[in-house]
Amino acid sequence: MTFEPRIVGFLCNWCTYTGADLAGTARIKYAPNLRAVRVMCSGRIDPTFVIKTFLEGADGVLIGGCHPGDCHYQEGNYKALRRYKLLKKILPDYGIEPERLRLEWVAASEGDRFAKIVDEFTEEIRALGPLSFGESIAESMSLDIDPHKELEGREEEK
Amino acid sequence: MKYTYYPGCSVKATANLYQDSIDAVAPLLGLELEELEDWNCCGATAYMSVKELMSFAISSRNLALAEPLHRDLVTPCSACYTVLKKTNTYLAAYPELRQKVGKALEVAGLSYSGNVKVRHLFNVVIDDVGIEKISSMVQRNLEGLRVACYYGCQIARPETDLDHPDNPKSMEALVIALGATASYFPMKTHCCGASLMGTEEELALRLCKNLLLNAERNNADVIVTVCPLCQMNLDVYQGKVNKLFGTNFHIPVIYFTQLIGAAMGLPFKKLGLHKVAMKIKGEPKRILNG
Amino acid sequence: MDSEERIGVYICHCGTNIASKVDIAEIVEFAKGMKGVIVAKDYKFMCSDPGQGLIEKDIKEYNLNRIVVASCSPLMHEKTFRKVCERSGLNPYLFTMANIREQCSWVHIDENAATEKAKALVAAAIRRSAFLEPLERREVSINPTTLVVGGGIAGIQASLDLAEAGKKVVLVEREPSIGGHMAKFDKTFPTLDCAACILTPKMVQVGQHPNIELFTYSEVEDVSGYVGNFKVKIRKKARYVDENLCNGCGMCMEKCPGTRVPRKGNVHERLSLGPTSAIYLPSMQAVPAVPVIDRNSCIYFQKGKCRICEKVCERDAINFDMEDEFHEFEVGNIIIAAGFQTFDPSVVIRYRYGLLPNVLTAMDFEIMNCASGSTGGKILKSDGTEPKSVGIIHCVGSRDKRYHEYCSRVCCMYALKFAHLIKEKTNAEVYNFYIDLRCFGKGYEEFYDRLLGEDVRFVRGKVGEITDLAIHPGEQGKLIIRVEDTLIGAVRRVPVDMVILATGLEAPEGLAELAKKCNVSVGKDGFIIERHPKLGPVATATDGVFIAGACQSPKDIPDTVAQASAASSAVLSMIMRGKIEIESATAEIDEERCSGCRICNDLCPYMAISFEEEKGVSVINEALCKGCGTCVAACPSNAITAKHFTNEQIFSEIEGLLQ
Amino acid sequence: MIEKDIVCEAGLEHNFLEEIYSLPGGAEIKKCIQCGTCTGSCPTSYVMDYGPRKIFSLIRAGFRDEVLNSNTIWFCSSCYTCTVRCPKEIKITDVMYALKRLAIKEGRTKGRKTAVLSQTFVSMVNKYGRNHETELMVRYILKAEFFNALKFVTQGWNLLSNGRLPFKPHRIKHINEIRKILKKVDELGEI
Ligand SMILES: Cc1cc2nc3c(=O)[nH]c(=O)nc-3n(C[C@H](O)[C@H](O)[C@H](O)COP(=O)(O)OP(=O)(O)OC[C@H]3O[C@@H](n4cnc5c(N)ncnc54)[C@H](O)[C@@H]3O)c2cc1C
Ligand SMILES: Cc1cc2nc3c(=O)[nH]c(=O)nc-3n(C[C@H](O)[C@H](O)[C@H](O)COP(=O)(O)OP(=O)(O)OC[C@H]3O[C@@H](n4cnc5c(N)ncnc54)[C@H](O)[C@@H]3O)c2cc1C
Ligand code: SF4
Ligand code: SF4
Ligand code: SF4
Ligand code: SF4
Ligand code: SF4
Ligand code: SF4
Ligand code: SF4
Ligand code: SF4
Repeated sequence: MTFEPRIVGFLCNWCTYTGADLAGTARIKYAPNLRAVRVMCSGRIDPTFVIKTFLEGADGVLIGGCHPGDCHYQEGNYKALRRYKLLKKILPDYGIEPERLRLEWVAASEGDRFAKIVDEFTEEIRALGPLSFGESIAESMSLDIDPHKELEGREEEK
Repeated sequence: MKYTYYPGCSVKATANLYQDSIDAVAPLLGLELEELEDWNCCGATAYMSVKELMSFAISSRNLALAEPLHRDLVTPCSACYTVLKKTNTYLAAYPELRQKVGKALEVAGLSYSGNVKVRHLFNVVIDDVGIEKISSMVQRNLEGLRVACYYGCQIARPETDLDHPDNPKSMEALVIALGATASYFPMKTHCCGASLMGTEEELALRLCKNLLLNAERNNADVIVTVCPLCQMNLDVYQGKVNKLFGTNFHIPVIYFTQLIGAAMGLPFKKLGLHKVAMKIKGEPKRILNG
Repeated sequence: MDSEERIGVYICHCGTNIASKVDIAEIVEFAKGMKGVIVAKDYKFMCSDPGQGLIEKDIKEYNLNRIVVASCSPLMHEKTFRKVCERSGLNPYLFTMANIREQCSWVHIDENAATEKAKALVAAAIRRSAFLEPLERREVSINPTTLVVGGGIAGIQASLDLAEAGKKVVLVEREPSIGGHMAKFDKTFPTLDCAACILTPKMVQVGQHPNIELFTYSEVEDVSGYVGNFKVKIRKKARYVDENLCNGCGMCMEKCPGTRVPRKGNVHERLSLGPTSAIYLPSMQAVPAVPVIDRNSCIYFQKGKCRICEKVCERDAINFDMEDEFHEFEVGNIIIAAGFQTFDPSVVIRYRYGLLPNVLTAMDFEIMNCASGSTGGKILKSDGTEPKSVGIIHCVGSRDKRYHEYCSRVCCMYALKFAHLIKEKTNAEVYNFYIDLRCFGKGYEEFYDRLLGEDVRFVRGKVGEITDLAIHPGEQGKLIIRVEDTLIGAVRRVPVDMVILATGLEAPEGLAELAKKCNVSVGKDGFIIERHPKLGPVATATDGVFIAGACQSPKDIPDTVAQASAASSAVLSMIMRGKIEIESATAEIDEERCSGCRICNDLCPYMAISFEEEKGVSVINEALCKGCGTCVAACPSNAITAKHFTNEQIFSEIEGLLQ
Repeated sequence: MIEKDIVCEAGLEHNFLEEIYSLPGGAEIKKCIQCGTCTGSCPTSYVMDYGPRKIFSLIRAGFRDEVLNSNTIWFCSSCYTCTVRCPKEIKITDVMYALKRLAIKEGRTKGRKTAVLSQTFVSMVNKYGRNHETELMVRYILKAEFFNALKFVTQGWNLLSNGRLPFKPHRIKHINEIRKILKKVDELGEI
C-alpha cells in the first residue's frame, strides 16, 4: 500500500477557505489528503497549532491566507508570514523537516490554484515519507511544549 | 582630513592643469589626498560599451585596492566618479554580478566587500571643508567676475551627492563666497557631448554651442567646471565651435579648484590657469591674477 | 459543561451531491460511537424545512445542547442552522458545521477516501463542539448626530443630505470658508456650467441650515469611542473676528493697511480670489462671510501697532484677544471628506515653475480665470498682456514613479476645459501635450470632440523640459517647450507665451493624521483606504467611519457628489437601524495571565487593544475587536482567548481530524 | 513596393525582447508607456535614427536589425538625463550600453566611429591598465578617421602647446592583475 500522507490545512475564512469552496463548486478534483481547519484569519494561526498538529500525527501542514494586501483584517497575513518564517526555523529543533510546513496565499477566486497546491503538496509530503520523530525525541517531548517560549522576543524581529 | 585619491587618466594627462590646481589648493584647504597605489583606469563610458562584466571588474579593482585603507575614495573626475559609484550601487543591487566580479578579483588576489565610499572632490570641498571656511581664506577679492557654474552630467546623474540633481546651487554658493558673481545659467547640468567629441564631433560641438550661448547670453566671463571632459569640450573645442557655427565666443573654462586657488591669492601659473585654451585675458585676467 | 454535553449530529445527503461519494450510513454509525453524541441521523436535504424541523424536534426531545450538521460549506448555511438553534432556545454559537460537500464529495474521486475524510471532518466537528460556549449577541445604539470633516463639495453634499433628512450634522472645515476647490473655479467640465452658480446656493444653505452646526477655521483634535458612540473634540482656531457680531460689511478689509503675504512661487502666485488685506475673506462668496485676520500679515500682530480694523468696525466684532476654543460632541458616525491638494511642481525643476514667470499651475490658472479674482477673469501674462500662445502640459506629478504613480483622473478634462476657456477669451494658439487623453465620463469624449473642432492642438508626448534659451528665430522672449511629438517621431521646440502645468491631485496635508485619529488607514498613495474597492467604496475598515470625495482617490465633481450622497445614505441607514449588532466572537484578555508585555498592543489592526497603566495589563475594547485572532496567536503568556476560536476548540478539532 | 511597407510579424525577431529583458534592469522596458520624455530630453536625439522611446518600441516589436544597426546607440553620450526623468524609472542609459555591446559583439560597427574608439580604448586599458590619451588618439585616427587626420592635428597642437599632451604611456605596476581578471571574466562569460 502506498503511503497516504495526512495533511492539515489551516485556512483563513475569507480567502483560502472560500477558494477551497470554489474548487468544490467548480468540481475541480484534487487529492483527498488535506483536511481543513477554518480560522477567521491566518493571523490567528498560533505556532502551537502547527506543532500540535504534527504531534497528533500529521505529515504536513498547510497554512492558507489572503494575498498580501488583501487581508480581510488588513494585515493578519503579514503576521502569519512572520510566524511561518520563525516556525520554519524552529521545526528542526523538534525533529521535523521544515518542508512539511507550507504557506500559500490563495484568493477566494483561486479554486484551481488551491487544488493544484493541495496536489503538489501531497506529492511532496508523499516523497518525504511519514513523519517519524526519533524515539528519543518523541519520548522527551511532552505535550506541554511551548513554541512561544522559542519565539519569545523573536516576534519583534522582522 | 585624509582621503584616498583617485585622479583618473585624464587628470594625469590632458587635464594636468586640474591636477596643478588641486596640488596647490588641497593642502591649504586641509585636504590630505593620498594617491591610490597602482590604480587603474575606471573604464569610463567606453569600456561599458564593449564589455559589461569586465568594466565592472576593472572598476572594482580600484575599490578593492582602496578598501583596506578605510578612507573615502575621492576623485576629481566626474566620469570616474559616476563609474566607480555605479559599480558600488550595482554590486550591491545585483547579487549575480557581485558574485562574478568577486570571482574575477579573486584570481588577482583581491576582494571587495562594498565598503568604499566614492566621492567627488567637489562634494568633499563643499561638504567636508565647507563654504564658510573657504570664504574665510579668501585673499583676493574676485569681485566683478561673472561666473557660469557648470556641473555637467555625471556629477549630477544618475545618482548624486549634490544638493539637488536638477538644480544644484552649491557651486553658485561657493562662487559667491569667493566674491564673484554667479550668472543665471539654467543649462548647468546639460550635456556637453562628453566623449562623443572624439567621434561625433559635430554633434558634440552643437551641444557645446548651446551651453556657450547660454553662458554668453547671461554675460558670463568664465565657466567653472568640475570635470576634465567638460573642460576639454567647452574650452579646447571652443575654437571649433566658433568656426562651425560662425559664433565668436571667448569664454575661458576653468576648474573650480583654479577659482578657489585664485581667490586664495595663489599665482596664476601655479594653478595651471595659463594652460586654459581660451586664453584668460582682459578684466577676468586682472581679477584672477590680482 | 464538558461532562454534560448532549450532541446531536445530522448528516446531509444533499440529494446525491454528497451521498453519491460518501457512505452516509457509515458516517452515521461512526458518529453514534463518539463521546457525547446522543443522536446521529441523516436526511436528504438538511436545509429544507423538514430537515430544519428534524433538528428543532430533536433539540426539545433529547434536550440537546450541541448541534453538528455535516453538509455543505458554512459559508452557505451556517446562518440557517444557527437560526434553527436560536428558535429552539439554543445559543447559536453552540452549532458546528462540517463541510463534506464543497471540500469533500465534490472534489474527490475515490469513494473510500472521501468517506474517510468525511469521517475525520465529522469527528473534528463533534470534538470541537464539546468545547463550544454560548456567546452573547451584542448590540450598540447609534447616536443620530454625524460628524463631517471637510467642507468641499463632498462635505457640503453629505451634510445637506443628512440635514434635510432631519439629522444633526457637525461640519468641520479647516479653512475660513467652506467650498473647497470647487469654489475657486469659474466653469466646470464637461458642461461648462458656472461653478459659483451651482455651488454658492449650497454653501449658503449649509451656513443657514438649522440642523448643521458649522465650524470653519477649525480642526478635529481628537476622536475616541466606536461606531454609534464616538466622542470628538474640535479646535476652533482664533479668527479674531466674532462670528456672532460681524455682519460682513467689509469695512475692515477696505481700511486695513496690511497686505497678505503672498504664497510662495512666482509672480502669478499673487493671484487671489478675495481681498489681499491682512484681514480678509477667502473669497467674496465665503460662507460664513466673516473675515479672518492673518497673523503673519497683520501689522498689529507683527509690530504691535495699528488696530484700524477695530476702530472702523461698527459692530465691535474685532477681538485681538481671541484664543483657540475647544468644543466636544458625541456623534454616531463620521464622514471624512477632506478632499485633496494639488501637486507642487517646483520639485520638477525641468519645468521651472517658480523660476520662469508665466509658468503656472492649474490652480493658478483657475484663480486667474475666475471672474471674481484679481484679474477679473482675464487671462494675462505676468507683464499684463494677453498671451498669443499657451501650452498645457499634462500629467505633471502624476503617472510618474518619481512623484505619484497613479493617474489623477481629472487633469485631462480640466486641461481640455482650460483650452476651451483660453480659446474663448483670447486669440491664443493652445497646445495640449499629453500622454493619453483620459476622457471617460459622461459627455467627456463629446467635449474632446468639440475641442478638436475648436482648433486646439494636441501633441502626444510628455514634455522633456521648458527653457527660455532661444536658439532659433521666433523663440526670443518665449518659453520654449522641448518635447518629442511621439506620433510624428520628431523632437519639437514649441515656443509659447504661457505654460500651464496640469498638476495632479494628491492627498491633502494632514490627511494621514486625520485618518489615524479616526482609526482608518491611508494607502501607499496617501489616500484613505476604502473597505472594499468595488463593493465598499464609501465605507472603511472601521465601522461608523465613511469617506466621500477626493480624499478616497482623485475624482471629479460628479463622482464626488455621487460618493457623498452614497456616504450620507450609508450613515442614514445606520441611524435608521438605531442599533447595530457587533461581532460576538471577539478576543478577551485574562488579566491574571497577562504579563503586561504589550506585544499585542500594536498588532491589532483595529487598535482595539490598549494598555491599562494602573493594572499593568492590556485590555481589549470588544466594540472595536473584529475577532481576527492575530493578538491571540502572538501573546506569549497565552492570556488572550479568541471566543469561538479558542485554543481548546481548535486543538480538539485537530485531534478529531487526525484521530 | 506596397508589400515593403507592411511589416509582417513573421519577419520580426521576438526573441530579441527576451535577450534585452534578460539584461540587468532590462525587463523594465516592458513598462515603457511611450511617453517620449526620454527623447524629448535627450540632447542628441535630434540626430538619432530613432530616439530612445522609439528604440524601445522597436525592441518590443522585434525589429532587431533596425535597432542594432541604428546610429542611436552610438549617439548616446551617457548623460543619464533620460534615466533620471523617465516616469517609469527605466534605466535607459544602461539599455543603450547593452545595445552597444550587442552591436559590437555582432560586428555591426561599420562606420560607427564611437565603436572603434571604445574598442581602441579597451585594448589600451587592457595593455597599460590606464588610458593613454595620445596613443588612443593616434590609433583611433589610424583606424577610423584616417582621412580626417588633419582635423585632429589642430586639436592636438592646441593641447600640445598648452603642455597638456603627454608622450609616454603610463603603465600600472600590476598589469598582470588586469590580465588575470580579464581571463577570468572571459571564462565566466559576460552577463
Ligand atoms: C485645477 C482643477 C480643475 C478642476 N476642474 C473640474 C471641473 O471642471 N469639473 C469637475 O467635475 N471637477 C473638476 N476638478 C475636480 C474637483 O476639484 C474635485 O472633484 C472636487 O473639488 C472634490 O471635492 P472634495 O470635496 O472631495 O475636495 P475639496 O474640494 O478639496 O474639499 C475638501 C475640503 O476639506 C478641507 N479639509 C482638508 N483637510 C481637512 C482637515 N484635516 N480638517 C478639516 N477640513 C479639511 C479643505 O480645506 C477643503 O475645503 C478640478 C480639479 C482641479 C485641481
Ligand atoms: C466586458 C465587460 C467587462 C467589465 N469588467 C469590469 C471589471 O473588471 N471591473 C469593473 O469594475 N467593472 C467592469 N465592467 C463594468 C460593470 O459591468 C458595470 O459597472 C456593472 O455591471 C454595472 O452594474 P449595473 O447594476 O448598473 O448594471 P447591470 O450589470 O447591467 O445590471 C442591470 C440589471 O437590470 C436588468 N434590467 C435591465 N432593464 C430592465 C428592465 N426594464 N426591467 C427590469 N430589469 C431590467 C438587467 O437584466 C440586469 O440584470 C465591465 C463591463 C463589461 C462590458
Ligand atoms: S468685522 Fe466688523 S467691519 Fe469687518 S466685516 Fe465684520 S462687521 Fe464689518
Ligand atoms: S490690525 Fe491688522 S488686520 Fe486690523 S487693520 Fe491693522 S493690519 Fe489690518
Ligand atoms: S487625467 Fe490625464 S493629465 Fe491627469 S494624470 Fe491622468 S492622463 Fe495625466
Ligand atoms: S471607449 Fe472603452 S476602450 Fe475606448 S477609450 Fe473609452 S474606455 Fe477605453
Ligand atoms: S501580549 Fe499577552 S501578556 Fe502581552 S500585554 Fe498582550 S495580553 Fe498581556
Ligand atoms: S482579535 Fe484581532 S481585532 Fe480583536 S483585539 Fe485581537 S487583533 Fe484586534
Ligand atoms: S521616458 Fe521612459 S516611459 Fe517614457 S518613452 Fe522613454 S523609456 Fe518609455
Ligand atoms: S543617456 Fe543617452 S539616450 Fe539618454 S538622454 Fe543622454 S544621450 Fe540621450
